[in-house]
Amino acid sequence: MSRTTELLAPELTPELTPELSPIRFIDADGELTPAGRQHRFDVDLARDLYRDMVLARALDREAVSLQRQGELGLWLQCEGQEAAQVGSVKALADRDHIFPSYREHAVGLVRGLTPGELLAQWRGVAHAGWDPFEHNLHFYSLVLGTQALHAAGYALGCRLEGSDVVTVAYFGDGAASQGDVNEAFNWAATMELPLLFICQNNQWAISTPTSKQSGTPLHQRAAGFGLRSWWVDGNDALAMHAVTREAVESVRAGQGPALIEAETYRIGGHSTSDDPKRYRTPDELEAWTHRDPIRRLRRVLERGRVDDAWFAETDAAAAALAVRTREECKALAAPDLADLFAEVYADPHPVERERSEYEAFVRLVEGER
Amino acid sequence: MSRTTELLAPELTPELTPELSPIRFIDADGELTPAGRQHRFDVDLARDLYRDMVLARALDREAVSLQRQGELGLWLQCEGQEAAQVGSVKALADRDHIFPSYREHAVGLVRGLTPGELLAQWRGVAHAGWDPFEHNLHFYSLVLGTQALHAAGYALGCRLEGSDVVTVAYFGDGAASQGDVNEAFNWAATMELPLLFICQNNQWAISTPTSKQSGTPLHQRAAGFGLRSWWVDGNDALAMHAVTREAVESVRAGQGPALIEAETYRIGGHSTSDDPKRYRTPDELEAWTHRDPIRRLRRVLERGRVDDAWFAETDAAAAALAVRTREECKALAAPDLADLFAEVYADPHPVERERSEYEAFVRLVEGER
Amino acid sequence: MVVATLGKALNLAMRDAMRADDRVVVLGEDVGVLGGVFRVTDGLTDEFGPRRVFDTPLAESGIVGTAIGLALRGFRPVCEIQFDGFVYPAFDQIVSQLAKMRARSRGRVALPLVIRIPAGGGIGAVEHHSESNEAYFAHTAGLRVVSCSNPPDAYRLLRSAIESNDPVVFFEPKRRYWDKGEVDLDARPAALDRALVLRTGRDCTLIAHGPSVKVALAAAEAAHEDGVSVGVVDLRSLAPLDVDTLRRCVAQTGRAVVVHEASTFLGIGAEIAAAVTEGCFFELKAPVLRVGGYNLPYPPAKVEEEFLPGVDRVLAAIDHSINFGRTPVDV
Amino acid sequence: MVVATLGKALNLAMRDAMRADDRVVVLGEDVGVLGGVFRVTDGLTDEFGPRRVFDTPLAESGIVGTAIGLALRGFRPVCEIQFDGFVYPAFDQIVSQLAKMRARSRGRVALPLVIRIPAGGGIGAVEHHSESNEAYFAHTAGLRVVSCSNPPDAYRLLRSAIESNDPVVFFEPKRRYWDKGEVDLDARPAALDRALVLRTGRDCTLIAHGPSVKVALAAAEAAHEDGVSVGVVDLRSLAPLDVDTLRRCVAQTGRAVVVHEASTFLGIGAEIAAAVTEGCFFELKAPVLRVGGYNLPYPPAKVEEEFLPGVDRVLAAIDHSINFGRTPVDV
Ligand SMILES: Cc1ncc(C[n+]2csc(CCOP(=O)(O)OP(=O)(O)O)c2C)c(N)n1
Ligand SMILES: Cc1ncc(C[n+]2csc(CCOP(=O)(O)OP(=O)(O)O)c2C)c(N)n1
Ligand SMILES: [Mg+2]
Ligand SMILES: [Mg+2]
Repeated sequence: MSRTTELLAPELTPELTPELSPIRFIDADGELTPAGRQHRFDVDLARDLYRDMVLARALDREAVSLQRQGELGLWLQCEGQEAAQVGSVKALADRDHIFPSYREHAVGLVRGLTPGELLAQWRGVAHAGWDPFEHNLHFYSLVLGTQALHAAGYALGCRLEGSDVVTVAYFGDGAASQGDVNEAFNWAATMELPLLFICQNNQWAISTPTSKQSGTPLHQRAAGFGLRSWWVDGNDALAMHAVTREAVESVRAGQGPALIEAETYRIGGHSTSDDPKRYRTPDELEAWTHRDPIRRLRRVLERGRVDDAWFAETDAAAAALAVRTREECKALAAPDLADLFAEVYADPHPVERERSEYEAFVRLVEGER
Repeated sequence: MSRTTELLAPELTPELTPELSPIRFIDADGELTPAGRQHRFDVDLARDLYRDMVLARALDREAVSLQRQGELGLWLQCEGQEAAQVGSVKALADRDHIFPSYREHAVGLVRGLTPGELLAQWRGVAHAGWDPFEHNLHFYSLVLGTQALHAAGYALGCRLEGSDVVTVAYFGDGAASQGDVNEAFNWAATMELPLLFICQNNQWAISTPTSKQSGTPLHQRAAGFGLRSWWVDGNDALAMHAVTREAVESVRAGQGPALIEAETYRIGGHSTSDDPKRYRTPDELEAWTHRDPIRRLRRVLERGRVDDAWFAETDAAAAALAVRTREECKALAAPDLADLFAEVYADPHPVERERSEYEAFVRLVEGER
Repeated sequence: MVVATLGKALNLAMRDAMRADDRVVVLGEDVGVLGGVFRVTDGLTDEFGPRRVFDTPLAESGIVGTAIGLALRGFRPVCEIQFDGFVYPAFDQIVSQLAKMRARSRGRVALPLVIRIPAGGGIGAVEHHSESNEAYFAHTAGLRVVSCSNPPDAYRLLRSAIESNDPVVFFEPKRRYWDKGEVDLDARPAALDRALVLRTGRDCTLIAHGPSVKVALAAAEAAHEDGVSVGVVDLRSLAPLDVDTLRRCVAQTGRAVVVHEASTFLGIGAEIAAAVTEGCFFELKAPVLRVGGYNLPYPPAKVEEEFLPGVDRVLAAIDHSINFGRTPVDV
Repeated sequence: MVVATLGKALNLAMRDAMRADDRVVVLGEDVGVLGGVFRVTDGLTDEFGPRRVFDTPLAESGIVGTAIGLALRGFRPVCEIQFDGFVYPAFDQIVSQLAKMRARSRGRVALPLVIRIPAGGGIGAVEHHSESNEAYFAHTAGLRVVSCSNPPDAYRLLRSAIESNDPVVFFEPKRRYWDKGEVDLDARPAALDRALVLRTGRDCTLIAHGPSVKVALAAAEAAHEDGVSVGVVDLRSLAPLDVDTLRRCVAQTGRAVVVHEASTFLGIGAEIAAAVTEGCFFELKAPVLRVGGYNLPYPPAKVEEEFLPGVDRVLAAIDHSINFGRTPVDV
């Protein structure tokens, strides 16, 4: 074959982005990179991003301790991913409609969810804590990847209406392996939907590392589908915000669907039931802790002469949110099963008769007691 | 944003293979292209390819007339795709295990299936006409794309055994939209499976053109997943064979999974129940008829001084195959439903009791007659 | 009043629903220019254009998943699944998302979405094209499951399904697509949870749906000629079941035979037998019997007639029911 | 004899099966180093290495689809689905491919493949983590469906499932994973189609499987204290059903109550009621009653105890059965 090897070399080989590194505005020591300096630095924006990240972390940590104390059944921490979430959601217009996965607590907070709304399903009092239309934020989808197709359909609906709303779907590096997510990539590209995919590649899907999850970085795969793709340092709030702004406005302008792969890290376990020590090394954790998105942005702000008073005030707000989180959590009461019978169908349905059977049974048992 | 546009331009945009055209050895007039000349021309191979294509077409056309005469319930024609099928399968080793879709009649013929085996399921006497292990050829998969994952698992099994068998999965441009196919791409790339995907892009999925099916050519998407990808003129048997040989041997050599996208065309309807006039133009059909794979290779052979006697002999063999096809078709008898009860489970199962119920009922009814 | 085939009646139902409400959109594989492989969406593209009737990429999970997104945006999507055997890739979206979304939202979110499925056997098709998989959906809380058996009912039921604010899995008896009947385009919408008594009888009640209704009616007629009076109920709604009507009918005859093409093991007949027996325990003179497909994967076309419940098997079951406990007839 | 939890018993069954046959491989999400989210595959990687125990990409259709390919190559794959609610993406591969392959090949091809599913509720989990979806699989011809309820049986049934040459969907009662029991590692494999009579009774027969068996036993004990003699049958095999054993037991008591966590509408209890009634029509003193999840999507954890069939509801049903036709008790 040798004679023909050159001639018949594959058109395409996986090496699409050889040595590129993700877009980064803030380096590990909190210095602005050349790219960061080139991009207009907006201290007010930086402050807002910082504040929301600090608030998100406070809520997240309080939720963990609430779980430890038995007030929540489960909690999936977003610690470490605050820049990827806050940086992206703050670059969207309020009318842009978001389909999150299940770890986007910072996104929810920025979109105005109360701590109680965010905690309800983890306390086991509801399956979904908020009204998806009130904040243009759909519920969490726990079945991985399913929301990517809902987002495609929603985006299609917006286009049919001629609306300029951009639909945004968040998902993880693991979910990206699901057929649904790949079908959504294809529908978006084929139908040129006003849809922005944001993948938080936090390096792990429970105990499965990205090396066992995909053969190429997701932004490369997405480009193959026909999505304009960005690769960003997801622990850099300024870069996340700038790239998301760029991407979402280009989608709105009709340049077609896009994807952002944000390199980040899940600092905690997969959930409060997970023990990450079983599958990852202290060194790895250590290395990523150095890239903490909050510390990095704080350095920038300090250099930007934001004074201690402001930081103190921000920390106070965070402490207050933690208190509020605890209060609202404890106030979340279980529903009455009897009420659920009427909430399955919109039109009349005989299952509502089961409600009376259930209530009769409850009376029977209570009668015996 | 303008200042930052350049800076924040997406890393990756879909234009991966700007103006490339598929690998082609024979041009429309049957002249060898530069690439074709550069590649050693093997007249014996060319003759074999030609012969098998002619045989396949004879069987295919006979099957259509058998269907028109009510001898088959349905037939899915492969006319026009003979080069993509014969050219690829003849480049494989006999031990390489194939998972076809449902239109790979030429592949089956080359692998030694009898016309009767090929026709059985279309006559409605069986769901699968042959023993998949006898010819290293799995049955047809009618649920689109499912076989891609079976192929991934089979390839994984071969790798676990340390065998040098390459697994090959055929599928179409429409099936490529199924989640299963994309999951298979990802598994193959991630696990570096000895797996070769061959997509016959015949431009249509029933009435749906590739423009409504995918946002980019499949070989570009596949590269994004991490598959080494080739793009070939699927109506050019010599190019199909050379590229497949190159691809399968590189997979065997451990260079990782690969994909070949073969540009071809379905000359007939999707099936004998389809009326393609409802969705495609005569001009399009006309244009593709000009690229007929058999005519193109015949020109090359004629220039290669293959004499009329040989062509006559080949046509005679084809005519004989047609006759045999008709005979074997008519000889295909329906099974006895009673026998099927014992074929669902390997271990004893009460469904076998239903067999006696069924037989009792048959006796009852016959008794009444 | 127009005379139309069942397939045409469904086509008219979509046409009229789209005229009545411009949030209704039709999507699926080959539903556009081709009009669907059974031509049930024929002409809709001409009248409503490619923005309201569109061909999708070849992916059923994608079809239902995006339809859910369209419904969340306020549309009323009608999805076509090309054949019964191809709905399974969408099963996760149907069971985990479509069925549960309203309950998940505690009633805040409605998903008015119809999934049309040409189902059942009898047309000599290859594998995966003759499945009767209604039980999977009927067992799923949150869905409504409808099965139509004749042209006028097909029109009314599909109109109602599209008007419903609940997700509806709508089964179409593909081998009856060509049956003709008088369709009243002005008939008021049919209730989605009511069975229809097509024939009253004294000795036994046949309960069937979709393609099997015709078989049941033929069996009842044949029994009548042998002096046995048999009633026939067309279920129409498989979830919920119209248990009241079923119990009322069976209480009168004391005997019931359920007929459907699906395998009997955990087929809809199992629920009917259990529910009817609970309600008519003292009235029943024999157990509720089931005539359905055997518990095998659907067989090759050449033997499907033996596999499917036909008039003879139904008659044998009626016989068995009437003689139950007396002569040991084995069916 | 070792004392082990149900989870550990399953772990030992896989270990011993892998020792006995090196074609057995284990695959799934996080089954390797982590040992599965319930640790049921804990330690298998250490003993058998990453070539026989491997983590897969996050795709259930991929897990089952590739396992089918592995089985075609001669392996005996044991797949873990992480939670009941995540099996649906694999439904097409299970129903259209896994279940039908052998019949499709007219018996030429066997697919010895086990799909393990931690199922059922009661652990306070979030949505999709408490489903009882056995009926979908039991209705599917070509599959065997097994449900284990206690440690020794879990060991024997999983060994048998792995040894079977048929595809087996194997349900594990996740809330019983931590129940302890004496496990006999030398016990001969259990038959995959036999129910087990755990307790005999004169007045009523309770029929349950998986997590509900413990509930049934507790109810039987409570009834016993009230002077009512209640038997308990553990189904173990949901498809096929051991109808002979069920009919034999019910014929003796004349009364039966089926208990399972799945919604009753078309749940396994429907088939049991229909089949048992057909076989025990004259012996039955009351209709077969069903106690199960209500016909709702599984509710939030805080109310799951009210949703799940508990001892009180089972006792009320026994009562209802015994007084059937007399006092109108409503359950
Ligand atoms: C369809 C499906 N399969 C399996 C699971 C169980 N599961 C929950 S989270 C998770 C890992 C997800 O990883 P990734 O997508 O990277 O998101 P991350 O948790 O890292 O944010 C798995 C396997 C699920 N929720 N849905
Ligand atoms: C999962 C699934 N959905 C739908 C179908 C119905 N169907 C049969 S062939 C076909 C088109 C397939 O097109 P393609 O994959 O390009 O193969 P081709 O027919 O062109 O060879 C469709 C939609 C199917 N067989 N399987
Ligand atoms: Mg992750
Ligand atoms: Mg095609």
